[in-house]
Amino acid sequence: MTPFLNGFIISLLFVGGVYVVAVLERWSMTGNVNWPGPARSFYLLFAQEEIKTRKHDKVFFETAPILFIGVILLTISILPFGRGSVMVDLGTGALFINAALVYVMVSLLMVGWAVNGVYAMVGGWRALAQLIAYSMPVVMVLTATVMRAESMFLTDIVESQQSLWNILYQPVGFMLFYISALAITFLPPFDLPVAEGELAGGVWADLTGARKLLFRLGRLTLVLTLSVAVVVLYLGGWMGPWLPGFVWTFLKTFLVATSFFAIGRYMPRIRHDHLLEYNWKYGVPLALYNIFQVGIVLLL
Amino acid sequence: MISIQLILLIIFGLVAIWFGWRVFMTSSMVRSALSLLGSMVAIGALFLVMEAEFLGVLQIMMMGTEMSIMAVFMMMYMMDPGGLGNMDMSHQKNLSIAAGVAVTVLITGAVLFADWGTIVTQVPSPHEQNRLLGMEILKRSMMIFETAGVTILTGMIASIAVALSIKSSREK
Amino acid sequence: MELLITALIIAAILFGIGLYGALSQTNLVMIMMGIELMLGAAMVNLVAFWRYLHPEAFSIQMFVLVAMTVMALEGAVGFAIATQRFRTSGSVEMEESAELKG
Amino acid sequence: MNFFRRWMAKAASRELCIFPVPGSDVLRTYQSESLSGQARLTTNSREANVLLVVGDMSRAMAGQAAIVYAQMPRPRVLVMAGPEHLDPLPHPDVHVTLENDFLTTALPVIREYLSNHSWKDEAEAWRPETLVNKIEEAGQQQGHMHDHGGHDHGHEGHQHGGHEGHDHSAHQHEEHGHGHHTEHASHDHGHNHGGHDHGAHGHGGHDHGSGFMSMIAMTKDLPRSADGLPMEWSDVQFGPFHPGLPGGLCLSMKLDGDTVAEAEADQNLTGRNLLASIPDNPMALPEYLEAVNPMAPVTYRLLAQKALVNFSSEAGNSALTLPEAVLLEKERITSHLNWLAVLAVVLGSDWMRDQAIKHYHRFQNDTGSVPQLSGFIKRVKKMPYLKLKLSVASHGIGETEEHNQGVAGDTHVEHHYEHNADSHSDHCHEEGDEYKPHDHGKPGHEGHGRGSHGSHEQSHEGHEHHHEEHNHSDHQLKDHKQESHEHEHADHPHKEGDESKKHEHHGEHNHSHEMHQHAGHEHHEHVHHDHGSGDEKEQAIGPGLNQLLGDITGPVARAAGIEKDHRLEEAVYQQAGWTPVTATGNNAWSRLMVRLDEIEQSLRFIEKAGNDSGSESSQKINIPSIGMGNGIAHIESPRGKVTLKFHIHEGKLAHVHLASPSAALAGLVKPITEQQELADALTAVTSLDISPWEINP
Repeated sequence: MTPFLNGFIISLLFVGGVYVVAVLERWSMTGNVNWPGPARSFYLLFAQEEIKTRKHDKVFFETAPILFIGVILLTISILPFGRGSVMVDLGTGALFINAALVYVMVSLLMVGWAVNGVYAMVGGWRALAQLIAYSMPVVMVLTATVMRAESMFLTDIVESQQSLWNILYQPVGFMLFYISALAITFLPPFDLPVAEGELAGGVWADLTGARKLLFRLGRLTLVLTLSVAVVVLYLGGWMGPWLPGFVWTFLKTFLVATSFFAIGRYMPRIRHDHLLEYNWKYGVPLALYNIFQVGIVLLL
Repeated sequence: MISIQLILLIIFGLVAIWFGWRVFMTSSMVRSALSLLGSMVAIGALFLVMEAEFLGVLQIMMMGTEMSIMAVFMMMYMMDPGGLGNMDMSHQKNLSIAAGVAVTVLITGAVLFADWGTIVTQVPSPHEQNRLLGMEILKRSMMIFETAGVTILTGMIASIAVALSIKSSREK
Repeated sequence: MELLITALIIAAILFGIGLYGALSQTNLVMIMMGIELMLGAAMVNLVAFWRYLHPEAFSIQMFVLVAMTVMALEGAVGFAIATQRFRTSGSVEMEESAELKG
Repeated sequence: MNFFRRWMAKAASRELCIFPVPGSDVLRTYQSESLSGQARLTTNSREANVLLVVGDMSRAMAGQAAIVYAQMPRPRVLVMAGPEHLDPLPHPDVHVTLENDFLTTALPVIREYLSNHSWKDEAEAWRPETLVNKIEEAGQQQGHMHDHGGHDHGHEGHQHGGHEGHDHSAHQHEEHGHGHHTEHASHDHGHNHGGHDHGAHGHGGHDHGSGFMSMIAMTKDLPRSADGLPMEWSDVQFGPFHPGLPGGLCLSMKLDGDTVAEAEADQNLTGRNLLASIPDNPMALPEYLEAVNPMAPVTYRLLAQKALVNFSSEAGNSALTLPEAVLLEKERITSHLNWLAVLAVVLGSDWMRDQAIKHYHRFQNDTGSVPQLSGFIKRVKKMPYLKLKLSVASHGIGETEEHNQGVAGDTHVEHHYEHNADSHSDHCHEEGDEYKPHDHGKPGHEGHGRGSHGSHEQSHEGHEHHHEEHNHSDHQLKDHKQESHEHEHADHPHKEGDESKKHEHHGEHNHSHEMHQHAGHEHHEHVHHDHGSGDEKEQAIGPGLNQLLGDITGPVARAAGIEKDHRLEEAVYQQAGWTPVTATGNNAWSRLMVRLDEIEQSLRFIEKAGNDSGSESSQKINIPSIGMGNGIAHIESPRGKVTLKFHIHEGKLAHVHLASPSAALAGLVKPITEQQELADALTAVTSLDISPWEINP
């Protein structure tokens, strides 16, 4: 297949994937899978009136959604979906994932601050604490995968999993990356910044119309992107018998995304002090141990 | 001759300077913290333009976290973080302007009149750079990196010791 | 040659702005931002030298990493001092910390 | 309307997002099955396009609902079920009579209205005038920046002002002329650190330099938080329609960052003056009391019937018959399930919420399946991380290790409403925000609710440590540690001057009744009420907090290990060999466990009673038309022990006096949420299961 056709199919699949994630999110909230639901709420958000709160910070109010969506689209460009099909094969691909995710936090902070409301404010600080905390294990665990592949190219990382997938090679790393991915996308067990029950929507409490739509869409793409990252780094990317590469990638991504939302549905929200305590006291040391363990296994 | 690299360099340089200038011009403190973040990202982009890819990505990543924390501290310790009262928070203005301008002129003078020798056009590929940088760190300047690590440790312990209110914990 | 010169001039201007900020602001946190800007300018210089003069000498890149750690450390210790000042005297304004002169 | 807008209207109208006022738990009592599919209940007024007002409510609550309505983005629909018109709210677009399952009839009407009316050009922005003057007030105090909170609503106080020429196709209109944003909100800039604009302080030490403002002067009067940093606290109102709290309950908190420095439940938002308009004919009392607490109607009806039977038969305390006990237990199950749904929202577990709602509806219309419910309860108990998450709100009433059973156990504590119910009505805010103090000389104090709800606390003589919340301007209550109990509580200069009889406080509270001087309740001119002017009190036994627990009845007390359950004194339960469920954890988790075990216990009780349930023997009740008499009755409602006392004067109801557990529970809010993280504080308050309707009916 010509690279163009390949690329076109992948982008179609990606957009479809985002819609599937939207349906999954609605399932985790309401318990029943209704396919037209997300589309309808998409119109509703479009039809809504734009509301600006009092004394909002004009600069941040406008830039935050665009920064949020832009950063996530950047992350997609470096993820390899198939053997040859990656938009930008960045020399420091692994590091770039985390570099982009930090700006998810910055945009949440911006929107939390710009809206000039206490709920959004508290949501913003929670997002800051949570995303700083959980991007530390992500960086360390990424170095472990880079160590195995001896290169930062994501394509090399996938190639290095030819013999044994990273999920079996470094299970501790996989578990940490999985939990951190949940925390970075603030999905239900970690949805402190946008807590429905406590902060009535937290950081997004005050957004309406197109801005809210951008954030909603951005978060769905973020969930899909991180699922693809989990697949690429730990579940052997496009490797699989019979089917072409990118079909495997999307299949595994679908499984990972469903597990994200399943955890969210059946667990209560984590407490703020536990959130930070588990990360700083157990997450980061475990990540360091993981690097140590992978080093030893490599040298054996 | 005008190469793309020069154009990009100038663009990102101007962006960095404009954000840097706004840091001290805005009355809203959080906006100044995040415009410092903007200038740091522009500096990261400068690194990327100059093909130091690892450093560029690292700079962009690190500065994101650091400047957000700075924004938190700005809010805690500034009198009016929202900048709605537009107070003027500076003093001895003209002295500092004079110092800034003098230093800039001095450096540009040195830059223009120094003889830099031949400019190298070829640079190893990013992959190669990472490997060489790794080798460099683990071979020749292992010592420097160790001390950097230890200084970070002492810095952490020192800042915690300073920040905690030991006195009040004894009272309770 | 122009590439190196433009990069160095940009760094010089950034350094000048940083110096202005560090000297003109009354608040400790703002002064720290000035210093961070100056360090950023220094890093641009280093990378420019590495790229255009000695691309094979990676000790420059390593030095940039050390400069980054200095930046982070300076921020951390500066905030610790600011917290302590704020707790004892309720203000981080430089004007009001005359008693620290000692 | 052009084609695109009509198509957009159709699409939007299929997706109904309903924001229920005063709360989803009240709405559930009027539903027979959960509305899955046709419409969604949202927790955030920004997402909603339907504002559903359920049942009658006080003027203050309607004011809050008006703020929420103004906050909803257009296109929106205002639906009222029950009342024709509530003062600050505009005329409802859709009106429905309030009866069970009114939603099934209302939804198509709402959908039809939304799809072709709400997009008309004349759908103009609407702003309640209470908010308009708040803007002016905030406007001219431009310098005065710090938060004068108090009246924002469930969600932060933001209003949508004129929206700029947003080009979304739906409706292009420049309403109320001015293009720029006239947003109006109660908050200044919401940030809560050092938000003081120096204008607010005026007296800042301008010692050096004109423009320079010394920071020391600004931060010297700020309250020091736990870590010693003088940070500014922000007043936040977790208002009456907060998704995580019971509908109608309004918490006003002082937030230091996101730890709660001080939290209080507003006591007078839900008052509907019900007890003011008491029916003369005593026989109408049962139906009447059902309206008092929509969350537990059956319990209150049984209570009224028991009181009437007591009054007429004079044969002492008439026990519950078996069918009545079965009805009571069924109500307990549905009430606990309703509470579990609210708790699940604050916990953030959607599965638990959906299951709780499903079982609630099933058991409400008696089609519940016992094995499924006990299976659900088992899974809730085994939910991962739930025990850790709920081990919160314990230290608040934690140190009850030596909660001397003696003191708490025997005293029949009814203290909430010494002053008769009527006086409630006259001082709880007919005048809306402006709380006219009960006119006995207490100088009028401005509109925040402290003044009148302070008097509720006052009447809790038992709670010495409540008193320090009083910030009545008129009498200086020394802020006293719990140990030192002498607080010279300057007696209220009663206008009428008749000194209320002293009655000693909580300890051996033998509730020698205060003397009431009241004209008949018909022309309830001001009724003096004794609100327990404090006097010297003997040393409290043990830390003040277990007094606190002494007044609490119901699951919260049983979760703290105190076996207080009125059902112990009911013959029906003794025959069935029933024993109260208790736990000793005294935190949110043990409260959850007690309530879940109670559900299972009630299920067993109903099953056992199911096979030998006699006929509904209604004892004959005759009301002598001459002479006077008092009727009294107690019943164990799902939230605790409720006491009804009424006085009949020549065949007509003289006054009704109701002591319900929620007032004491509301008193618990402050100690429980002290220095807690925001989310834990909200979980703690929800775990108390306070029914705001009971606080001041």
